Amino acid sequence: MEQVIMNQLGYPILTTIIFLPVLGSLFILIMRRSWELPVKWIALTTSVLTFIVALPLFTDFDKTTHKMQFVERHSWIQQWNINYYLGVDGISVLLVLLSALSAILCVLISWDSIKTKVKEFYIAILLTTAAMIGVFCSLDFFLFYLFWEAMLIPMFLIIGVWGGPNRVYAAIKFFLYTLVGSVLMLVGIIVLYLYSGRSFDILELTSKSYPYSMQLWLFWAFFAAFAVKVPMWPVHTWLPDAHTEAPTAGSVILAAILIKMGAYGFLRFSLPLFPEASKAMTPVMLTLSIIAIIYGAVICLGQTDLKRLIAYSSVSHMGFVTLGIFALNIQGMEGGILQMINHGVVTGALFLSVGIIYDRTHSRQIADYGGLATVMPTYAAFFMVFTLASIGLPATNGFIGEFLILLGGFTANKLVGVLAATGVIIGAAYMLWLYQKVFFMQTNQKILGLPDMYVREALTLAPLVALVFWIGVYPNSFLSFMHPSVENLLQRVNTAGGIQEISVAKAIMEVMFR
Amino acid sequence: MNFQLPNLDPVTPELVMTSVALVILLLDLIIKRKEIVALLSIAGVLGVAATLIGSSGTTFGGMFISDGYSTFFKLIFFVNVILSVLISIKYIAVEKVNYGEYYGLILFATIGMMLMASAADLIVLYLGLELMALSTYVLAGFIRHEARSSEAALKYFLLGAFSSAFLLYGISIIYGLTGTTNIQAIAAFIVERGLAGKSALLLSVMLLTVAFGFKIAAAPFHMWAPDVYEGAPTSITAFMSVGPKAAGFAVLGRVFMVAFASVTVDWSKILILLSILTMGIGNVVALSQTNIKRMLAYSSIAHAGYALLGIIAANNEGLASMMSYMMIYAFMNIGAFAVIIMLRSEGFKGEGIYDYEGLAKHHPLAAALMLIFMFSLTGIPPTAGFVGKLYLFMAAINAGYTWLVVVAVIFSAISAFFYLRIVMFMYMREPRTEVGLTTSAGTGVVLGITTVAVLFIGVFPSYLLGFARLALAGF
Amino acid sequence: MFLSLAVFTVGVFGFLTRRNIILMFMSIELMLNAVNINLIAISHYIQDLRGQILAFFVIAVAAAEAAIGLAIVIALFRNRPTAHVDEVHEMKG
Amino acid sequence: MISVLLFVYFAFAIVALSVVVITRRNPVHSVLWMLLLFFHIASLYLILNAEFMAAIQVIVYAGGILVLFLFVVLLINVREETRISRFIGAWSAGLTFAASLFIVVILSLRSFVAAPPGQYSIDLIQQETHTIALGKILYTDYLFPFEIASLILLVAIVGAIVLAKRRLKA
Amino acid sequence: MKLYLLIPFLPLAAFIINILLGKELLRDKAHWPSCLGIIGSFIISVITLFQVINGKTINEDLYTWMISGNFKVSVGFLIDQLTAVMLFVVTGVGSLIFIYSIGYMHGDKGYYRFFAYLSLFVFFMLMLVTANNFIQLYLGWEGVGLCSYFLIGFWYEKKSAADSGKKAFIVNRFGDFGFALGIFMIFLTFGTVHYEPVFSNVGNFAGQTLNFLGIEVNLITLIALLLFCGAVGKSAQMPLHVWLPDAMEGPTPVSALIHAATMVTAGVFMVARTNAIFNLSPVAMGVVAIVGASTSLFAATIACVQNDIKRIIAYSTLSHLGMMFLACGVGAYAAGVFHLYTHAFFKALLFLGAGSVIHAVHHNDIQRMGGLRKFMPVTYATMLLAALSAGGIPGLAGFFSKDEIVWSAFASGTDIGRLVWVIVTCVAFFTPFYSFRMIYLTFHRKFRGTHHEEHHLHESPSVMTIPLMLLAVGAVAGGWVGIPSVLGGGAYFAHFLEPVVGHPEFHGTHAQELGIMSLSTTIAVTGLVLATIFYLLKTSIPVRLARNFNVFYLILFNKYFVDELYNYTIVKPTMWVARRFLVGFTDAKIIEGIVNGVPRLIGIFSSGLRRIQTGLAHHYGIFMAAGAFFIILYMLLWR
Repeated sequence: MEQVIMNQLGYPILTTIIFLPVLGSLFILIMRRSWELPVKWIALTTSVLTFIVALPLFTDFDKTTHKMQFVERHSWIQQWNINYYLGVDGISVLLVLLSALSAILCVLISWDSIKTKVKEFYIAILLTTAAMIGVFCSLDFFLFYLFWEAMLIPMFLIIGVWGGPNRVYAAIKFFLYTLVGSVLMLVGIIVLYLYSGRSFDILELTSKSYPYSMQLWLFWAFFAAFAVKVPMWPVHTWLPDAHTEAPTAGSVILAAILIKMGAYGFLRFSLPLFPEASKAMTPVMLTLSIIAIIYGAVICLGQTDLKRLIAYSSVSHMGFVTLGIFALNIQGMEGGILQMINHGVVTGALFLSVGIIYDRTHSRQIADYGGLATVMPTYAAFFMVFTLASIGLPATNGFIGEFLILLGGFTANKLVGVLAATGVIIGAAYMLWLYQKVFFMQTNQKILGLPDMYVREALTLAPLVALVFWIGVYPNSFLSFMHPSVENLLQRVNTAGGIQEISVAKAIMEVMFR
Repeated sequence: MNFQLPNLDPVTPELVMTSVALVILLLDLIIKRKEIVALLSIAGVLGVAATLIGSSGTTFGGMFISDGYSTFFKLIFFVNVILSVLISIKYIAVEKVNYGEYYGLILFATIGMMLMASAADLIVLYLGLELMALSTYVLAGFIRHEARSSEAALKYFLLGAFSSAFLLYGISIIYGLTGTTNIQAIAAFIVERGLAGKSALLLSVMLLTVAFGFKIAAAPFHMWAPDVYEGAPTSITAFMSVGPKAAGFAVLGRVFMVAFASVTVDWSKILILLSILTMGIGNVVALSQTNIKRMLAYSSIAHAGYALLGIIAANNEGLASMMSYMMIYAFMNIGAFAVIIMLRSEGFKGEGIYDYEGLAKHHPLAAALMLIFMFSLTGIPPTAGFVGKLYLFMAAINAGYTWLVVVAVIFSAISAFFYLRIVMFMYMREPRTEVGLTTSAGTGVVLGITTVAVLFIGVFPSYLLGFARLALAGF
Repeated sequence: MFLSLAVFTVGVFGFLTRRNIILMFMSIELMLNAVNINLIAISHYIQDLRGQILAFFVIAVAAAEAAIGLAIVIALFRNRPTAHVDEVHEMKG
Repeated sequence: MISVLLFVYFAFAIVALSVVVITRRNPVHSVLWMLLLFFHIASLYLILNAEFMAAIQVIVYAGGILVLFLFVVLLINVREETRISRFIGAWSAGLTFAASLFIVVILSLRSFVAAPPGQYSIDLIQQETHTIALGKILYTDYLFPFEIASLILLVAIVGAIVLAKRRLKA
Repeated sequence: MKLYLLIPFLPLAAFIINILLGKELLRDKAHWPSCLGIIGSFIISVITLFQVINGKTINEDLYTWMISGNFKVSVGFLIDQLTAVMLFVVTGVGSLIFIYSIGYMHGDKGYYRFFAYLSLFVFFMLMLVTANNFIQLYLGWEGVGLCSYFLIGFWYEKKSAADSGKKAFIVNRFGDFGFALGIFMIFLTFGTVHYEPVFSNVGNFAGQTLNFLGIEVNLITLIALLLFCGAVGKSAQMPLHVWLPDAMEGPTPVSALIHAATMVTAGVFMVARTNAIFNLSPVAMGVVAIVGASTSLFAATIACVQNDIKRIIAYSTLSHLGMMFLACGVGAYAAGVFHLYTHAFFKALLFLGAGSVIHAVHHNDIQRMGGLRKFMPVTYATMLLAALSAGGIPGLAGFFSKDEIVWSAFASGTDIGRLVWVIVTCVAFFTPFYSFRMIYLTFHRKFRGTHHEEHHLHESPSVMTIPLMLLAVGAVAGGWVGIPSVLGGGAYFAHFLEPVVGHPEFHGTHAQELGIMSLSTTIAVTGLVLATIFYLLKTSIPVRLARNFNVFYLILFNKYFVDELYNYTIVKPTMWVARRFLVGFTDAKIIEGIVNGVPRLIGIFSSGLRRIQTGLAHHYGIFMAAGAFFIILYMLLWR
């Protein structure tokens, strides 16, 4: 127990923030389906409460140590030596907060846009939130997998029930895609469990060392799960459909949190569990990341659908994240983590914004807009901020993340740095292209006389704007969380046995023929 | 002529059960309201369950053994029978076959299973199997005015008899080889005479495999299952999909693990083959089904395939996982069938999957429950199905069959598709026809029990697991 | 032994090929008889009566099976007047 | 010597008869042929000095089961089978697998070795009659299976009635 | 509270006030915060300038911005001679332009927005010049780019405006791409991105080589060139010059402030700032010189045939920027900055004058102007001065700075120096030529517009003309601080900057210097005269020329078809790949093909296997027998 810090607070904070939403959803469950307003209010209060309760994670976090904090540990399933084991460190704490925040936004943005099955919708949203937070807090593999899979169910429904015209296809695609990935991970988990003498304790497992061959194929087993979630090229195709068809709140959850789970998985599991394998696979991972960055960026230029474009831009941005992670140096990794937050904030915000006009026009086609800036100036301003953040303009959060990642990537391998940097150029190209098509030029007749943002909507976006500049101008308040954890992680990876990097082809071979 | 009554304690459950069954048969003649018969039989079963405690040991010259293993399975059978009876009460009235014999036969079938579970002698095993089988044949054909039902009965009967002939042939060869039919004795004999490698012995093993494979509906001996499941009364389908399967696994476990312990390598090879085939056929063919009972039939075939992993692992952990899986499967499967039965109403079959379109709109609760069961069958946490699968996979991997487990998880991912399809229909389509539900106290209770069980086991499996381990303590 | 095996095979063959339900039953009965021959022969050779006991039970069960089976046939016959199995395939796929 | 000859005769007769049985066009005929077959089998049992079994064979099968068969045949066999083929279309497949099964089983049975002789030697059975010997075991060691068998028969009766009774008042 | 902090943050405050309150409260008073803000920072800059002159330079960190491992950046300020000059130029010229805009933008519905953006721009520009590390430089760098994006596309309803803004931003991104890589290299090499340690250590790395993307290159050269990429983008040098002419879509004050006086010179500033690095790499220096010179000539030639008044000035800007780089390229950073300083005045003046003209005639086509001299005398006078100054007529600001450049190019003694000297001498001919072509076509001869237009011709309000006059003063007298010693001047400017940019060693005598000076002067005068002949006296000549040398004319008129080149080599292919290949093929066909194909395959299997289930008991039996057979066989064979 000495490598963790038990929960310093008087109350079990993590449990509370995980189960508050569950509690809320139970409340909603007993509501009559006709009482829509109470349902909404309960959902709102629950999410806000959750966030407030989660705040101590930010304030009371001990930034001087890499150890797990706010740890709770209770024996759960003795037969399998499974514990109810929660804790956060510098890598996960911010994601937890982000999840809590995004819940509020999702509730707010869906206030008027969800008209059918309101009750079920908010239940699903809250449950998803709980599962997401759970994923980031779990220190026990069983618990982790429980949350990891459990979140599929409400997400599946959110996309499939309240989504767009092609929602069913998207929902099933999303579900199967991710399921195939995670079942392979399950096998990997079991193998680890048995190899390590029956322990699901993540910390314990990550402190052991495993034979190289085993590491290698376990790495790929986990890769299957995480790569799909991230999503890395070429398993990204579920994302455009899911993001596009999902209701706004759904897209936000997907973009802001769910796809972070993959990157988080790489950080929390792949690297510390299989350091040698990770090292050996770095070329592959970097290559895939680069492909994702450029591919995702270029493909954006060919999109005609707002949400689809943003979805593909997510592919590109997550490519940056994985690039940073597998640059295996401190700038890259911290950049990667920060970029996860940034992408959560910015892309989440973009989806919220798109949702705002979608509620007005019910069209996602870029061609249906134009000259919106004259119709909805305030909205245009908000959108501009997020656009700039997304193209990584200095003084916005996007810059900090991308810059650190590129720096890390460049340090790791010049070519990688250069190629990744081209992604930034294209990024600017498509975002500005989008902005121009939607907001500039002659006002499209279809959108004349749309009302500008309502207070509720402004309130939804305001915190994100604040975050954009906060991280952009004073990123240390976030970076400082990561230093010890990241250093510790890197040290774990770098001190691992010196298996020098092997070529992509060889890596594939290694996996194929074992 | 010295004859002393053998020790009867171990067989108390069976004896009580028998008497209950007989009483039910008689009461049926005087009681007109069959619900009472049903409730009585449930009460009786509960009573029997009570007698399970303290009934352990072997008797009748080692022909009958009552140990943790058998007890566990008997519990499964009781769960199975109680739930099935509960969902039957309304259903058989709807089907206009509200006869008391129904319950009697169900009880007899259960007795058969109990005997199989605790048979220590091939003769007892065979007889138990026949007892179960015969009753089930009749039950399958219980809706006499319905051709499909009779057809199901016929097919089930023909093939069942066929398979039991194989069983007998196998038994006869074993008997010829070892001169005994007692499981323990066979094991001992095989070892002492070094029969391990003998093809004759293996032949008999294979013949038994055929027979048991038939009972658990493992490919390629599964072909009866879809037709029979579809044709038989839904309540009986529920009953059959759990009871005989569990019983089959019980004997499979006991015979192969005890009698043929010394030739594990050989039969495990075959079983691997079967399990892959079973999972494959079950999951894949289920994709293209349009009748939900049929779909669940294939899904139950697939689940047999998963459960075989437990046997293949060939160690206590494997058995424990298999047992827990059977228990879990009993809950989630019967739960699903309970929902299906609710859709059956006068003049409306409610078996086509399209009848489920938009169910969530008018019957959100039923839809939600079905959703839970479907996800549980898929094996998504936090439902029991996940725990069960996880345990099986653990056992198999621990026994060194990682690749097999990989195959299994791939198939279970495929299976997600057709379970999801039901969910999709219920939630993401507009209802075509106004579907009325025939709710009843019985179904309600069943749904309550199963849902709670599925979720509870899903989150706190330790009790079940502990019990399974305990049951195998003396195995 | 081989005798019984031969009979068994014939039974299998009959079961697999005859279209008349009754004949299929008979084939099954044949198989059972084969088993019985087997058992009794063995019990004769190894001078042990248990085989015959088993055979005894087999006969009993065979009787029961016959009863049930024929009952089923009759029930089916009520719904669909045929004695041919290959006309009984309402459910498939 | 005689017994061997008899055995051989019966063996061949039985096989031949069984083939005949399943190949008859008219079920009634096959039932009758089966009757003959059963008598042969019974007599074979006699050679294997299992008199009681022989008796049972005759009584139960010939006396019971076959009669039942006959009833049912006459009851349901409305259509004369002569017009249509008596085998199903895929009979060849059936034949193939039956034959191949036969072969593999023979192959695997080559390694068959009989278990060591038990205590019931022939002369022992001779001096106290077969019936008594059998009975002793049946009602002592094998009491339990015997009971089960009775249950099975009960179920059979009930089931048969349930299924076959014309009208059930409900 | 450190005073100098107000310099950048006053405009920032102005921006915030305007963007928040401008729309509802201030409306047409939106100029107040901005103007006050910039004038305030101008005053402070002047104060700082004098402090610096008294030798008090500042270099201190405000707070730590980013820290990650050994990578540590702080927001900090470095105010030395170079910065002081830039501060003076930016805020000074800026203030005038702000005031001018009050009149120019009067009544525009985006009034508040305009001033907000301007203030924001000034903020970023000041951050850029006062940065004491590369990251902050980069911040300002991108920031000004952003504001130029906003301001170019200020009238966003016009597609062309929106397009130009986007074009400017993206083209700049290409440069910044190299700039960023340069910063990475600096970090990798020096382990820090702060000026002071970098410049002090740079010597230790001289001559080191490293393998960059498979090519073995000199480390310093690499860094220098990468940084220069940024400069090329920002200062619109070839081949990234294409955005600047289009940028003229923006309001004229914007062109004056951003695309003449300040932003575009950021590149020059950066090169001068990092002279320590460039000095160590002759190759890089050569590249800078060549690029500058060629751009200079290239732009000058184009300027001769354009008809859009603003574009003419824009190309002239390109040309002058080229000269500045040229100066830097030959090591005469002081000269470059000096020209930057003078150029700020006369070019801003030209633009504002043009603005005032456009304000009157409401279009940009000089062919439809003419004879405006009598309608708007002030504008005419000031612009004339500006043109003279730009043309390098002795005595005026432009003369001194340009002359210093010419001389240092010649005197640098290197072959490249000689080469660029030749080029710059040619340019010296073109500059007055196109300047006066413009003057003549605009102000002399008779008005060629419609009567309706003629009826509305008027001089601009004083709020616009006063800045013009003030700038004119600068354009005339601004250069006197740098009169070369050979003309008895003190060359104060060069000496002032020496601590920062050093002093190039000259190989040449005073005699040569005078010779060069007179030569270029005569050439300039020739150009002036020629322009007079062509466009005032014998106006038929240019027409005939155009007809006879049609090809040249077209090439020049179409700016050497560079835009088209890029369009067909970069833009279109990329779009094709995006639309047809990635969306249409890889994603839709290959990946999705697999993703959807596998389920479909399973489906086919499923329905195939389904057919086995015939519903015939026989077949089931056969399958059982077969199964039995096969497992027994399997057992027999592989036991």
